[in-house]
Amino acid sequence: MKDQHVHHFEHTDVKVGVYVCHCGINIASKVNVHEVVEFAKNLPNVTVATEYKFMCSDAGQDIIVQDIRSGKVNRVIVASCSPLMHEITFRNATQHGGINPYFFQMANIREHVSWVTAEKEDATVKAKALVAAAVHRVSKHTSLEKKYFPVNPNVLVVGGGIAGIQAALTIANAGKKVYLVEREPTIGGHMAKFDKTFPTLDCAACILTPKMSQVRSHPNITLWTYAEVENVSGYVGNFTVQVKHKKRYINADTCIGCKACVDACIGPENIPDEFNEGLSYRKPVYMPFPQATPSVVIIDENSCYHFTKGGCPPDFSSKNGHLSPQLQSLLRRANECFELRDFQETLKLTKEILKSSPEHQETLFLHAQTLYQLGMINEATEVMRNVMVKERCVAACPKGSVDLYQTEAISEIQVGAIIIATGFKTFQGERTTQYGYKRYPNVFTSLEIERLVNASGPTGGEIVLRDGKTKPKSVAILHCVGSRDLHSNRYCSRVCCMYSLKLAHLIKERTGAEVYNFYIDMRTPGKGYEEFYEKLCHENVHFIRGRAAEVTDWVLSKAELGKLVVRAEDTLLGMVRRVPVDMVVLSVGLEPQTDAEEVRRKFNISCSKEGWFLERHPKLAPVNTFTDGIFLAGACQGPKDIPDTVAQAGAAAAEALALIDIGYVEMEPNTAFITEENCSGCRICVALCPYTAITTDPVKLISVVNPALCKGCGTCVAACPSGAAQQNLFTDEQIFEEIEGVLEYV
Amino acid sequence: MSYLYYPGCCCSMKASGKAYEESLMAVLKKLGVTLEELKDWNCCGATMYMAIDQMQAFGMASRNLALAEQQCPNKTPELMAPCSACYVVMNKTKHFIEDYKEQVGTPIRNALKEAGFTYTGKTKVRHPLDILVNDIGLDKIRQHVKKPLKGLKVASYYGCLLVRPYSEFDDVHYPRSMDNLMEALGASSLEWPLKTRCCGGSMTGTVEDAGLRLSYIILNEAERRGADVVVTACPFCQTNLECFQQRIQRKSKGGISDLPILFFTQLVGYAMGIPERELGFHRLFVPFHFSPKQVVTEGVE
Amino acid sequence: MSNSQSKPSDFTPRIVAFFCNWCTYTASDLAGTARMTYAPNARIIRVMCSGRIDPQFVMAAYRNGADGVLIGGCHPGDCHYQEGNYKCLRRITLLKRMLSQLGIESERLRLEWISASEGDRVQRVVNEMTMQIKALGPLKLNIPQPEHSHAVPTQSHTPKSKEVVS
Amino acid sequence: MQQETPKQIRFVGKLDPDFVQKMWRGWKKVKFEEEMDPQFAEKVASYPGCNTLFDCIQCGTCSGICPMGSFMEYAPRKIVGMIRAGFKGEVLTSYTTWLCASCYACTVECPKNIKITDIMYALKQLAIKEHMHPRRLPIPVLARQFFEIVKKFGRNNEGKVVINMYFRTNPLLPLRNLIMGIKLYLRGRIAFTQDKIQNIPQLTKILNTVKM
Amino acid sequence: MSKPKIGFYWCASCGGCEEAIVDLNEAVLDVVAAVDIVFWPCAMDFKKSDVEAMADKEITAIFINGAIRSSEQFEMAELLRKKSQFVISFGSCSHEGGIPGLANLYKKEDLLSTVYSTAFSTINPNYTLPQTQTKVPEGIATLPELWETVKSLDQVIDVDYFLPGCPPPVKLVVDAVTALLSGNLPPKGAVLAPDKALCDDCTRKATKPEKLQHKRFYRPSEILIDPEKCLLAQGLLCLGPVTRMGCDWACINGNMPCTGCMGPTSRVRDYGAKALSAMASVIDLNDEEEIQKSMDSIVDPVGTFYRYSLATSQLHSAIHTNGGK
Repeated sequence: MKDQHVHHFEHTDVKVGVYVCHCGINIASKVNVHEVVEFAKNLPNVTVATEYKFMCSDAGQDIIVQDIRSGKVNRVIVASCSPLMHEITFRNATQHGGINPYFFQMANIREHVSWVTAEKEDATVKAKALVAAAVHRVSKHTSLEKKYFPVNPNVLVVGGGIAGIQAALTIANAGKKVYLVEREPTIGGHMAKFDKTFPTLDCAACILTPKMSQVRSHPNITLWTYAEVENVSGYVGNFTVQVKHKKRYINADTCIGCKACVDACIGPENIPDEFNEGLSYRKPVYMPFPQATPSVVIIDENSCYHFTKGGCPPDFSSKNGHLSPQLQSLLRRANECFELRDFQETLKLTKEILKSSPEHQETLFLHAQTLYQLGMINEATEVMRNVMVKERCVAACPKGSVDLYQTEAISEIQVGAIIIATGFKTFQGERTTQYGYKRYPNVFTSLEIERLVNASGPTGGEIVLRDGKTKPKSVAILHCVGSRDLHSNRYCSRVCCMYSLKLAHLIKERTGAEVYNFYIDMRTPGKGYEEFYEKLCHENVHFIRGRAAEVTDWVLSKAELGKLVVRAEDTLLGMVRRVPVDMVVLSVGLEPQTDAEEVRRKFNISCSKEGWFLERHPKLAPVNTFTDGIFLAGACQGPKDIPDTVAQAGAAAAEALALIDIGYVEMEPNTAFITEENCSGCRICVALCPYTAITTDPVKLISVVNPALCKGCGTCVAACPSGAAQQNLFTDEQIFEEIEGVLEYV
Repeated sequence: MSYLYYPGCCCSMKASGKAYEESLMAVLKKLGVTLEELKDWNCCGATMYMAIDQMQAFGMASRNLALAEQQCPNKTPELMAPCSACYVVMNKTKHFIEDYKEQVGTPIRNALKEAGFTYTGKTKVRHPLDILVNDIGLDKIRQHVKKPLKGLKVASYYGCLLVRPYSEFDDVHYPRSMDNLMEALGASSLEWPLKTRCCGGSMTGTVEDAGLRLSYIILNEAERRGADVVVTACPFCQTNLECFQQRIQRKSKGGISDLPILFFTQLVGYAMGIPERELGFHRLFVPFHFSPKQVVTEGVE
Repeated sequence: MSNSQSKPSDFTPRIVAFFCNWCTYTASDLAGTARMTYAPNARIIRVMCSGRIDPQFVMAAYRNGADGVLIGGCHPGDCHYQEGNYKCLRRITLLKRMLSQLGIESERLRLEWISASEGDRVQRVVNEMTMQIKALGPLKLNIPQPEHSHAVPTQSHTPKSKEVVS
Repeated sequence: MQQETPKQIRFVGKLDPDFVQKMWRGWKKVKFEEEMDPQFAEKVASYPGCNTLFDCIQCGTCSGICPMGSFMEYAPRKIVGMIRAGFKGEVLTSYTTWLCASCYACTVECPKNIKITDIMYALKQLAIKEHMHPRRLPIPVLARQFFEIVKKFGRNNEGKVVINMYFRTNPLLPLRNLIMGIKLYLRGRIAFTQDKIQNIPQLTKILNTVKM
Repeated sequence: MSKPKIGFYWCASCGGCEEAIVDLNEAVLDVVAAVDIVFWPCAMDFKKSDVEAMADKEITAIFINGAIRSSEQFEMAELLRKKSQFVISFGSCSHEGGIPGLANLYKKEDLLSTVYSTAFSTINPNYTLPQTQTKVPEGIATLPELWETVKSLDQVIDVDYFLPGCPPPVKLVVDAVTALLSGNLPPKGAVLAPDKALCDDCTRKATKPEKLQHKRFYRPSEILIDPEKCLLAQGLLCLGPVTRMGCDWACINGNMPCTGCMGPTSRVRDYGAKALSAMASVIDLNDEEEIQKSMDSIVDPVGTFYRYSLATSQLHSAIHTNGGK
């Protein structure tokens, strides 16, 4: 550099200590640690270079502390694992020794070297390069101070399944304010659909519904159902979240759940009931299930006549005594014509009726509909104005809670931590075409069976075939549908073996049918799980170790006529078996929610390849994400059973509490700064900052970074044309040194 | 629309699938598709060659792919292979050259280079069913139907190789394309689960009982479900299911009765009103008669 | 120059990889945790965001003997800092154009979006890039050697070759 | 006690003279590790597409779906398991591989995407290479006939291949199939004249180059 | 005490720097009065032998302009170094390689073949090329050898100070000479210009918008340039933000964007890469295709960003061995 301050690399006052970790044999088996140490000794400014089995242990850290205290070193390099793992540990040790913690740099020779390199020689060379880079860099480190920011004490929990419920209650019981946002009309999630839970066979409703009502009544919980998180901004301790309240068409605050509107509704009654997996039907206005929380109905705009046809149609079944028989028959004919899509005729008839009885509302309505169908929108609207028919639900509601003109609303809240508990979805059975789901009526998914065995389900707990009456005499349960299969999902869904056993037990108990379990491996690793499996063996349930090859209905013998035949190899017997059954249950696996990707982006967290939200560390930080202040609970992170989900929800709640309870967050001091005398005020940086942390000083006409807003991405530094902007911990100097160091020697 | 035509040994004018070729030509001509025969094509190697020397088998098949490129230098050659075995073998070769570059790709490319070819891998291998359903389209076929096959119950039999494992135009477990085609002709297509089950074709000549057993299962099920005719897309399946019917009847002690086995192109041609002789109906062992009596008179519904 | 290995057969390319802290650096940690073996040629330098990567760094890497530069950032739309990866993309797009004028093959500068879960992608990209650069051979710069005896300014600081060290 | 034991054996032996012998042979059912070929699995896996065989979890889907499974002495799942265990002799001499009809059902069904059909091809090739294939089975003979004709002429001739095979396996069979042949001939569906391609040297060149 | 001796020398450059000295106008008289000019081949008759005859360090300060591309220039630079107390690199070419440095994009052979053969104005049917040695009737004539690449002065000899600019602005020259005469010298290696970018006191600074964002850039010929408004804000590729101040906005006042002759600030290592980074940061697009299209508006990136500094860039010259351009 041809300038006034030509820098000298060899600082006389810099004394670097290099500590190379063996990490047991994790590093030492691939990297010749001794060679690296010898190499480091010859690097500029290095005064100490040594090795140790476990640098992260107390004894290892103590070496650093002692060397600093004795004045041998004043810059510290630890060559060990990833900084994402132990940077904080060693910074603390450095500080403990008595120097600024940021006089420390880490060389990642485990994750980036020993674990990924085939040859020892190559690994050693790469480790040397990384150590040299750190040595070069550390001499440019400066003393920095940590930043502290206050934390908003409120917590947002996204998702109201058992995970979200548990997390919300834990935090609320600790006296903190919780917002629980659920996108369905009720909380409860998948668990609310189950009848019994394995292996104890507790009634799911009995253990879940009390928790649901606790959530509803807890003074510290604000429950928003049928609402979705729209946008998240801010950072740990200070998130701003916008929640969208979807159009429920019911005022949830005043609805008392009396269901008078449901009784009054004359809308189509054949809408498949989502809660019952389409095994029963509901009306456009409905309560998802009797114990729904909040106990508030919802109007489905896709089927309600108000939205599909502009209003409730005339009800000819009710008393129309004030009409003359002639008018009544005219009205009936007009309606028939309308149903037959003969709009011209309808129009003619309604005009005729209107001539004799101009105030008649049903006719006016029919008239309007016809006009609408004919595309005469303006005329239809005009006529509709004259229709005074109140929608029946509106009329029936004693509280006036029905609001068919409800609009979407947005609430904005401030929270310090967010727990994501968005759960899973089950695998769609029709994706494994060989099992004929949706082709053969009597192939069911396990979730459908859960509803069938549920006492409050569509059949009152009767297990019947799709015809709604026949009890199956034989049932096959196919495991691993949509799991352990490269055509769908590679992973094991963890819960299917156990719930299949539970269903086998329940089916056997309720119907006495022969039950065949087709499994690849029986996975029952949980408290009391293996015992449950043993119990089933005693119950005379058939276990066939073999993945079902296909479900088919071609016959080879009389006994197979009219049955579904499951073909599989019984691998323990080494024979192919054809098992004719009345009912096939697909034990479908668990999958990430369809919109997991969208949610991930909203919260700026990561997904695994399969789409499960990624935890910060699989073992040591299982509920943390890579974004500070956002935690994971339950099956959104991976398939989980109820005990694990509840445990994890507790863990997430504890993490969130730990964050908000201390009241402040520590921030890396890696913010950008602009040196006043170097800045020319060109303003190229201003527009780049995503956090509006850079502004122009109105007097000096130069750019200024607000360190409280800066998150430390460094994009302004990369852009700054005159090198006036720099980033703490990542100055140009430091990175140039790192580049030189990483290439200079090996 | 024009395609390169790869007849294959079974479909060529001299072999068992002659009727397939005749009907295919007639139908495509009617639909305005032009074909150009692949010059000096050689046997694809079929399933047999693989058993002796896989690399040579890939070599054989790849020569055809390279010939196609040579013949169509300026566009993507679309090579129509009517026989399922040819179709799968050539597609497999294409995939193996790409998927196993070191083991297969490089030696094959070298060999082709030695023989004076430049192989880029752009040749597409197509099956007539794929072409009829996806390129020409059912709408156009519907327009050409002169004699709707109303009331005819057709069991569409795809055979094992057609939709497995390298073709991409239909579901491997439960294909629908041929069924849709049959419905476009006015026939009613039978829902049955054996659409892609092996007919035992390659076994019948050698381990006869095993082969016949597999054919029996298919014929029996089609008959049980009331099929009037089975249509197939592979010369091997057709020969197997048809020519050995008498023997199967004997073996199964009358378990099945005569069931006509047609190539799907024959039935397409028939519905289009092409004369039976041009469609090779005279070559059938089990004659096919479609009596209009079977037609449910309209208006009852 | 350290990349003076003349025989292509003995040539081991050196790649400087700038990985963003949140996605690609984490992904390469994941590759490690999953023990995915890959070419040892990429030396990783951590930055907080791909938006921090100054084209000067790329030039400095070449200058100091790198045969290739790999930049890893979050997928578009995934940036921890909202749009840092796009800013990187803009700079690298223009830089690539300039490098091609300067006779540097496009394979020597690679920008990849690798999310935290894509350890296998780190493996694939590094292997691929190593192979490509091996095929290209070393990057031979034409840096003027100091022809006077006075102190060498850092700017034209020349890396020592392997032999000097060992 | 010591006196009684030989007595018992003698007693059993009296009942069934072969029984003791059978018991001795029964030992054959126990497999000793030294009889295995530890390299066998690697050898099979070295064929293109076959290295997936190590992904097998023995779920049995392949055997379950295999239409020929009931005719095989070892169903596909067992074959894969035996390859991995190193049962070279048993695998290569078995009929199973030759009974594979190449219908690819197992390949498309396998949840681990193992190309079982290709493994079968690899086994056939290995068996021929090691001269271990079952001798009198017509399938390898047919394959060999087909191979020779196609190699020589570039195209196949169904009639010729079949007739050649019959003569090499069961010379009486052609008589049985004569009527069928005549019927086919009458309908123009069989030919005995050999069709061949023009550029045979080119084909030979390709085949010889790949062989190397 | 005798007057300090100073000299001027001219290597690969256009001569504009010599003009700059004349541009000192009246000040030149003060200079001449204060010093003895002992060497100035452009203006007065001095020979190499005159310099050779001097004692080492006899010259107080030598101002060398122009880049170094031939053996002769190098020889003279070395000689002058030996005979001078201070060597001052004068002007862009000497400082950073300057415009001649752009020749580093091409191979020497290509340059020669363009100049001596393919250029449309060249008539050279025998393709005669300059040789270092040529037989003539009188014996052997020698010419200096042309080097493979253009180098800056400090790449061949030790330089004490740099006076940037194309040519160096009068004010900076006067300041430098004053400093020399007064002995009030900055540390060795300094660039004798303020270490801040040109925008700092740009006459148009007040018209800068809060955020600078563009979808593309414009060349001066493409738009009607507002003579008052910040040029970068108008979408012109003004390199003022990247370039040292001190030029008194010669180009800006001429309503033309800055091209960067004053070189980078001390904190920037590679002018072109930094300028590129800054300018690419102004582009506000996310779609890859749109970005590509937008970058088309920068026609010649090397010529734009490395106009004066290719020779001192990190890469020094284009790479031909690897099959580049």
